Amino acid sequence: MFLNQFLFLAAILFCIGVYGVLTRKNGVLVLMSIELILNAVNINLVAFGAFHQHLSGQVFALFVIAVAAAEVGVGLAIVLLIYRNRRSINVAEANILKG
Amino acid sequence: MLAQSLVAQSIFGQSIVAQGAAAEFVRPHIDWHAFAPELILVGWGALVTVVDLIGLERVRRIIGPLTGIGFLLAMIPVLTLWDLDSEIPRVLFDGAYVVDNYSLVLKGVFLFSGYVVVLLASNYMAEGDYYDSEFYQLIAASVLGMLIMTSARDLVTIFIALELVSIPAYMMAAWRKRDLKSNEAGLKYMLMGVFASAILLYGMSLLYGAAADTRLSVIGESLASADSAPFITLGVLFTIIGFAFKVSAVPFHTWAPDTYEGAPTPLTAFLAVASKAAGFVGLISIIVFAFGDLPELVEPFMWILSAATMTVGNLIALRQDNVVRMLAYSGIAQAGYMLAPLAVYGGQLAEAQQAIVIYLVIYAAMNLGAFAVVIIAARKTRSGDIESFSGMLRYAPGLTAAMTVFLFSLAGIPPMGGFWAKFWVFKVLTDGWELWGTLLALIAAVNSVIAAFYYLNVAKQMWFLPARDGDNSPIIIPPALIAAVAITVIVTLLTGVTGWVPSWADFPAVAAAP
Amino acid sequence: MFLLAAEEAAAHSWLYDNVWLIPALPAAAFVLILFFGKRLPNKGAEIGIAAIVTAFILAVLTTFTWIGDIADSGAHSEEAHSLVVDGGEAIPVDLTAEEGEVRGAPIINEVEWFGIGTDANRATLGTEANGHGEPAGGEGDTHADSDGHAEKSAFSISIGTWVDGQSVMMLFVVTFISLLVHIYSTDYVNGDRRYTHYFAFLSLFTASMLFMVLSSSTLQLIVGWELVGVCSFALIGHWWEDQANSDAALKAFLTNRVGDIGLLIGMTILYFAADQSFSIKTINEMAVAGDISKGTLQIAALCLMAAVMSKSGQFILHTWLPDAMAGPTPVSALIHAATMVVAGVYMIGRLYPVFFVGFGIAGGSINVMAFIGGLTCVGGGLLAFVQRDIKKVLAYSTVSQLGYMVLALGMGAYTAGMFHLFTHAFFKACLFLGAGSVSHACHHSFDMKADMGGLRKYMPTTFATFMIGTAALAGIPPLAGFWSKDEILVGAGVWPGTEGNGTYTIPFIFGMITAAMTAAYMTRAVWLTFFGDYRGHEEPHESGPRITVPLVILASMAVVVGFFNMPSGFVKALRLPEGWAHKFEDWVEPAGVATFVSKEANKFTHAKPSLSLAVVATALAVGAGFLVWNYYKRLYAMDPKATEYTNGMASRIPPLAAGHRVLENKYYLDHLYTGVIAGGTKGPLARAANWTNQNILDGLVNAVGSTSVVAGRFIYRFIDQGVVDGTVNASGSTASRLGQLLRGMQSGQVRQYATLMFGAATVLVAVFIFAV
Amino acid sequence: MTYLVLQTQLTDTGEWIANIFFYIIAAVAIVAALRMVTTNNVVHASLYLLVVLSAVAATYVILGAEFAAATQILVYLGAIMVLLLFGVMLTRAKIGAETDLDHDQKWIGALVAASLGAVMGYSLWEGFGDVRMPADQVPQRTEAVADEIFSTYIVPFEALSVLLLAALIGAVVVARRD
Repeated sequence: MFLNQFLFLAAILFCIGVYGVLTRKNGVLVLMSIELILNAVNINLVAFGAFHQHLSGQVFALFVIAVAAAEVGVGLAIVLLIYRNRRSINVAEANILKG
Repeated sequence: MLAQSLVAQSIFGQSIVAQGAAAEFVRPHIDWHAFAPELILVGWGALVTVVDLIGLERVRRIIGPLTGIGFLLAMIPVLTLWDLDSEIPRVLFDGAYVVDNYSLVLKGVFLFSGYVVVLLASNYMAEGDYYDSEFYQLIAASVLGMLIMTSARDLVTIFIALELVSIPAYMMAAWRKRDLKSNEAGLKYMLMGVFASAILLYGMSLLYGAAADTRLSVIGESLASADSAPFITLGVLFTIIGFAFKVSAVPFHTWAPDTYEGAPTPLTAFLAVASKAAGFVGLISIIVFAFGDLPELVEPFMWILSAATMTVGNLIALRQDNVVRMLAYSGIAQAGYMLAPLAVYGGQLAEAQQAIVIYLVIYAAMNLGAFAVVIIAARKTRSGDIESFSGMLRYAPGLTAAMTVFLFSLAGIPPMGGFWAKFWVFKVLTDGWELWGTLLALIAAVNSVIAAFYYLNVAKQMWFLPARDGDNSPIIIPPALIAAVAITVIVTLLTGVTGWVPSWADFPAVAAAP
Repeated sequence: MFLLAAEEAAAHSWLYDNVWLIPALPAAAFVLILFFGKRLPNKGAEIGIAAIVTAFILAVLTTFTWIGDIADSGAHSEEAHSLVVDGGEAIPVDLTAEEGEVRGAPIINEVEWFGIGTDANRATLGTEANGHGEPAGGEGDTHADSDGHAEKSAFSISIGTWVDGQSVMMLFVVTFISLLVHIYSTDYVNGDRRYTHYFAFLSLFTASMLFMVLSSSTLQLIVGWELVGVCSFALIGHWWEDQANSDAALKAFLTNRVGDIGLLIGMTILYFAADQSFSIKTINEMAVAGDISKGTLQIAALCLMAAVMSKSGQFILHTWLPDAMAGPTPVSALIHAATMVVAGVYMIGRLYPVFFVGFGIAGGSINVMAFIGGLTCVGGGLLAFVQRDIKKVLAYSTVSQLGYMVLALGMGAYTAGMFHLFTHAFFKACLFLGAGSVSHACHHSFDMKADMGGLRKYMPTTFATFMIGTAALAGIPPLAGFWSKDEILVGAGVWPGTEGNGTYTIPFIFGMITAAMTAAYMTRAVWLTFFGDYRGHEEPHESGPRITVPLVILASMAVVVGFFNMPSGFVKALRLPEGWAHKFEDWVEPAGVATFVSKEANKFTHAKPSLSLAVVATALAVGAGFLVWNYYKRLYAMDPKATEYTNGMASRIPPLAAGHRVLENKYYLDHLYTGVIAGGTKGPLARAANWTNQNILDGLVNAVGSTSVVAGRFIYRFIDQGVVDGTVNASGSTASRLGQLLRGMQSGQVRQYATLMFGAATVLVAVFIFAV
Repeated sequence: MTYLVLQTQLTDTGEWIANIFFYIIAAVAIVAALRMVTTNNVVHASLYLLVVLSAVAATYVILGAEFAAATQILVYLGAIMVLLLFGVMLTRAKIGAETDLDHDQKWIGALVAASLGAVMGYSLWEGFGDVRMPADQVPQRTEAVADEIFSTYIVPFEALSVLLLAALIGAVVVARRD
C-alpha cells in the first residue's frame, strides 16, 4: 500500500468539501460540507500516524473529532438563531453588513 | 511520591499487567507553579459558573465583577513566575508546554485585556438585557485559551487553544439575539472561522507528516534538515494562512469588519485586541519555533501579506462612516504593521518577535481605550457614525482628550505609545538595509500617513465641529467605563512617555523553546 | 534612570545642568491650566505667564552664562580653553588644532531614558539557535552562534539636554517671543470662549519647541518635532466653528506628516550609519570624521530635507503655511517667528555636519538645499505680491525668508542662516502682532483692500512699529534685517572679494532678487494698510497697552539685534571697540569643535564682508521699494479708491479724469503729482520731470510691477493653488477612490468571502510552489 | 476483522486484499461525498454524509487506528449526525427535492476546488510519490493512545473539556427561545 492512496483520498474529500461550502446556500448543508473537510484532515493525520508508527496522529485526529462536534453544535445553534429571526437558513441572505 | 505512584498504579497499573505489551505509563511531571495562572482561571471560572447556577437572578449583578477578580487573581502567579523565572524557562511535557518570559508577558496582556473587556461589558450587557453571566463565563473560557496559547509549543495544544479562543467568540458575536446584524456577525465569523480552521488543520497534518511529531521544536529541526518539497510549502503556508485569518490579514480579513460591526461592542473590542493578539501569538510561536530556518519560504509570503494588509486596510478605512467599522479596518491595517517584522525575521528572530510583542502590548491598551470611548459615546448618541463624535469637546472634554490620546497613538504620533510600537517595527525592518525590508518600511511609512487622515478625521469631529444634534448635555459615564478609559490612557501614555515597554519585552526568542 | 554624566565641573554652571527646567515650566503650566485654569480669576492666563516669565528669566541667565563662558574662554586668544573639561561628557578636542578650536563646545547632560537588554544578561540566556536541546544557561559558544545580534539588542536610549550657542540662542528667542505673545494674547483673545484652552496650548506649544531645541538625541528631536506639530494642530484650529479653520489645522498637520516620513527615514538611516546611535553628537562626529560614507549622508540629508520642506514651509510643501493663518494672530506670530516653522531650519543647524558633508557644500556651486531655498525665497516673495489678506502677505514673506535661511545654510553660511533666524524672529513677530493690532482695530478683518488704508493716522504706535518691522525685513540699514541679509549674500561667495564655501552663483541671484522683492511687496502692504484713505466702516482706534507695548519692545529689538554681528571691517571703519565685531558668531557658532564641521576635507570657512555688495543690495531694496511706492502714489493720485479694487495696470486709465477732479483738494503730495502728470505747463523742469516720469519711471514701474504681479498671480493660480494643491488633493482622492473600489469587494456575502479565502490560499500556495 | 486485514497484509496476497478493500471504500466515499454536495434533497445529503463518515471510519480500520474508528462511529454517527438531522428538521427543510439549495455560478466553486485539488495533488505526488506504508504495521493500541493523551496531551485534553463546556453553555444560550 502506498501512503499516497490515503493522502489522495483525503485531498479529494477536502476539495469536494470546499466545493460544497462554496456552492451551498443552505446553512445546514454548509455545516455538513465542513464535516467533510475535517474528516479529510483526519484521514491525513491517521495515515501519517500509521506511516510513522507514531501515536500522535491518531490522538490529534481524536482531538479534531471532538472539536468538530463542538463546532457543529455551535454552528447549529447559530443557524437556528438565524432561522428563528429570519425564517430562513439561506446564508446568501445574510448580507446586511457590508462595505 | 510513593502514594502518587500507587494511585497511578491503581488506575493504570492493572491494565498494564493484563496487556503486558505497552510501555508502562509514566506520570508526567507537572510544575504546578507554572500552571497556576491557567489553573486559577479554570477554578475560578468553575466557581463563577456554580455561583451562577445556584444564585440565579440574585447574583446576576456580581458575576461580572467576580470574573474580573478572577483575571486579577490569575495575574498574581504571572507576577511571581516573572520574578522566579527570569532566566530559565519552565519546560513541561517534553517541550510541548513552556512557561518563559515571552509567554508571561503575553499572559499578562491577555488577563489585562480580559479585565478591561469585563469592565466594558458590565453596563452594556446589563442595560441591553442580554444574558450577561454566561457572557462573562465565555470570556473567561476564551481568555483561558489565550493563556494556553502563549505557552503552547505543540501543534495539538496550539490548535485546541485556538479553538478555545474562537468558539466562545463565535457565540458571543451572535449574543444580541434579536438583532439581525448580530446574528449575521456570528454566522459569518463562525463559518469563516471554521473554514480557516480546516485550512490550518490540513497544513498542520502535513507538518506532522513531515516531522512525525507535533512539537514545534522537532518540526523545526525536521524542516531545517529536509529538502524543500512542495508538500512542505503547502503545509507551512496553509498553517500560516490559518493564523492569518485570525489576525485578519488581507485577503483573509473579510469577516472582520462585518463581525466587528454586528457583534456587541465590548466583544468587538475583545476580538480586535485579545483574539487578534492570540492569533499573533500562535503565528509568532509557530514561525519562531518551527519555521525559524525557513526564511526563504516564509519571509516573502509574510511580506505579501503584510504589505497587502496595511495598504488595503488603510484604503478602505478612509471610506468608512461607521466608527466601529473604521476601527475594524484600522485594526486590519495595524495587523499589517505587526506582520511586517515576520517578513524580515531571518537572522534576527528575537528582535522580530520582540517587536511584535511590544506592538501587541501597546496596541492592546490603545485599541481597547478607543473602543471604550466608542461605547461611552454610543451610550449618549445611540449611533455608530463617525459624525456622532462631533462636538464632544463641549460636553465631555476629558473623554475627548482620552480619545485624542488613543487616536494619536494609533496614528503613531509621539509621545504616545503607538509611536514606540511602530518604532520597534521600523527598527527591525530597516536593520541592515536589506532591499525588501526597506521597501516594506517605506510602504508602512506611506501607510501611516494615509492612516493619519482617518484617525484625525475623528479628532476633528470631536474638537472642531459642533454637536450634530446640538445636544450638549453631559454624558453620564458609569464607573466601570471610567476605570477602563483611565487604565488604558495611563498605559498608552506611560508606554509612550517613558518607553519602558522594551525592558520587559527583553526575551531572547531562542530561550523560549526547550 | 541614572545619571550617565554626573561629574560636576567647577566651571560648570548650575544653569547648564538644570536647563531642562526651561521646557518643564511651561509643560507644567499646561497641565495646571488644563486642570485648574477655569477656576482662577484670570482663567489660567496667569499661570501661563508666570511659567513663561520664569522660563524667560532662566533662559536669559543661561544666555548670559553662556556668553560669559565664551568670553572667559578668550574668543580671540590663542590659548587652549578651560571649557574643554566641563560638560556632561568629556568632549574630545584636538588641542593641536588651530585657534579657537574648542570655543562653544556643547554641554550635554544625558540620562538613560530606557534600555533593553545588556550583553551580560543576554549571555546567561543563550541557547541553541532553534531552541531545542540544552537548557538555558548553557555553553557560551552556542550563545555567540545563535545570538549574533546580542550587541544590537543591548540598546539604550538617552534623553538629555544640549546646551550650546545655537540652543541658547533659541531658548532666548522662544521664551522672549512667547512671553510677549502671552501678554499680547491676554488682550487679543480676551473674552474668547476657549480662553483657558488657548493659554494651555500656548504653554504646551512653547514647551514642545523648547524641548525640541534642547534635544541631545535624534529620537528626542523627533518627539519634540511631532509635539510641536500636534500643538499647532490644536492652535490653528482654535476657532474651529469656521470650517476653513479646522480644515487648515488638518491640512497643516497632514502636510507635516508627509514630511515626517522623510524625518523618520532620515533619522533611521543616521541611526544605523552611526553604529546604532541616536546621539546627535555621535552622528555629527562620525559625519565629520568621514566614518559615514558620503552617499549615506547624502541620502539621509535628502530625507531630512523633505522634513524641513514640510515643517519650514519650503517649496513645494509650503501650502499649509498660508492656510495656517486661520489661527489666532498671536499664534501665527509664535509659529512664524519662534516655533514650528523654524524647527526645520534649527534641525539643519543641529545636524549641520550631515548636510554639509552630505550635500558637499564646501566648494560647490549648487545643491539641493540651496536650490530649494532659492526657489522658496523667490517663489514666496512673488506670491506675497498678490495677496489681499495682510496676514497672508506676511505668511508668504515668512516662506520667502525661511527660504533665505535654508539658502544660507545650503551655501555653507551657517552663522548667516542662524543670524537671520535670530533677527527674523523679532521683526516678523513685530509685523504679525502689528497685523493683529490692525485687524483688532478694523473689526477683525485682514483684508487690506477692503477694510484698511490710511491707518497711520489712527494707530500711530502700530504704524511706527510696523514701519520699523518692514524696514528691518526689507533690509534697510542699520536695522536688523540688513545685517543678516547682507551676511547671507556675502556667504554665497560670488561677489568679488568674498570668499565663501563655494561659488553659489544661482542662489546668489535668487538672493538678490528676493532682497529687491521683499522691499517691494512690503511697501505695497504698508501702503495699502497705512496710507491712502480708510476704507473700512467705523472709525478705527489704537489698540490697548497690552498690545502696543509688545509691539514697541519687538520694534526696538528689530532695531538693535542686527548690531550683534557687525563685520569687523565695519567696526574698524567706525572706530568702535574691536570686540564688538562678530559677537553673534562667537557666541553661537561652535567654532571648530569636533561635533562641528572642521576637518580638512570639509573645512568650513567664513566669507569676507564686502562694502560694495552691501551698498548694491541696499540700493536694490530701496529702489524696489521706491518704485512700488511711486506706483501706489500715482495710483492714489488718480483715484484714492483705486487701491481698493486695482491689482494690475488695466484699471489705471479710465478713472483718470475722475481721479484728477477728486484729488484737487487733497494732499499736497497729490497736488504735486497731479500737477506733474497732468500739467506739463509749469516750465521746462516740470516738462523734463514729466518726460522722465512718463518714459522712464512709468516704464520701469509698469515693467516691474506688471511682471511681478503677473508672475505672482501665475504661480499662485497655477502652481500653488493648481498644481501643488491639485496634486495633494488628487492623491488624496485617488486613495479615497481606491478605498471605495476595494470596499465594493466587501459584498457581505459569506460565499464570496469563502471563495476569496480558499482561492487566495490556492493561488498563493501555487505561486510559492511553482514560482519561488 | 481489523486484525484479519492487517495480518494478511504481511503477504502480497494480503496486501492485495487490503488494497481492494481500500479502493472500494474510497470509491464509495468519493461518490457519496460528490452526491452529498450536489443533491437537491437535504435529507438525502445527510444520509450521504453518513456513508462518507462510515467509509472514513473503515479507512481508519485499515490504517490500524481502531480507537479513532470507534470514536468516529460513536461521535459522528451517534452524535453529530443526529444533531445535523435535528437541524434539518428544526429548520423545517422540505422532505424531498428543493430547488434553492445552491448558489448560481457554481463554476467558481468548482474552479477553486479543482485548482486546490491540483495544487494538493501535485504536492503530494512530488512529496510521497511511491512511498509505501511500513510492511510490519501493527494496530495502534487503545491503551497506548490513552497513555499518550494523559501524558503528553494532558493540557489540550483539559482545555478541550473547558471548550466543550463553554460550547454547551453558549449553544444553550444562543439557541434557546427567550
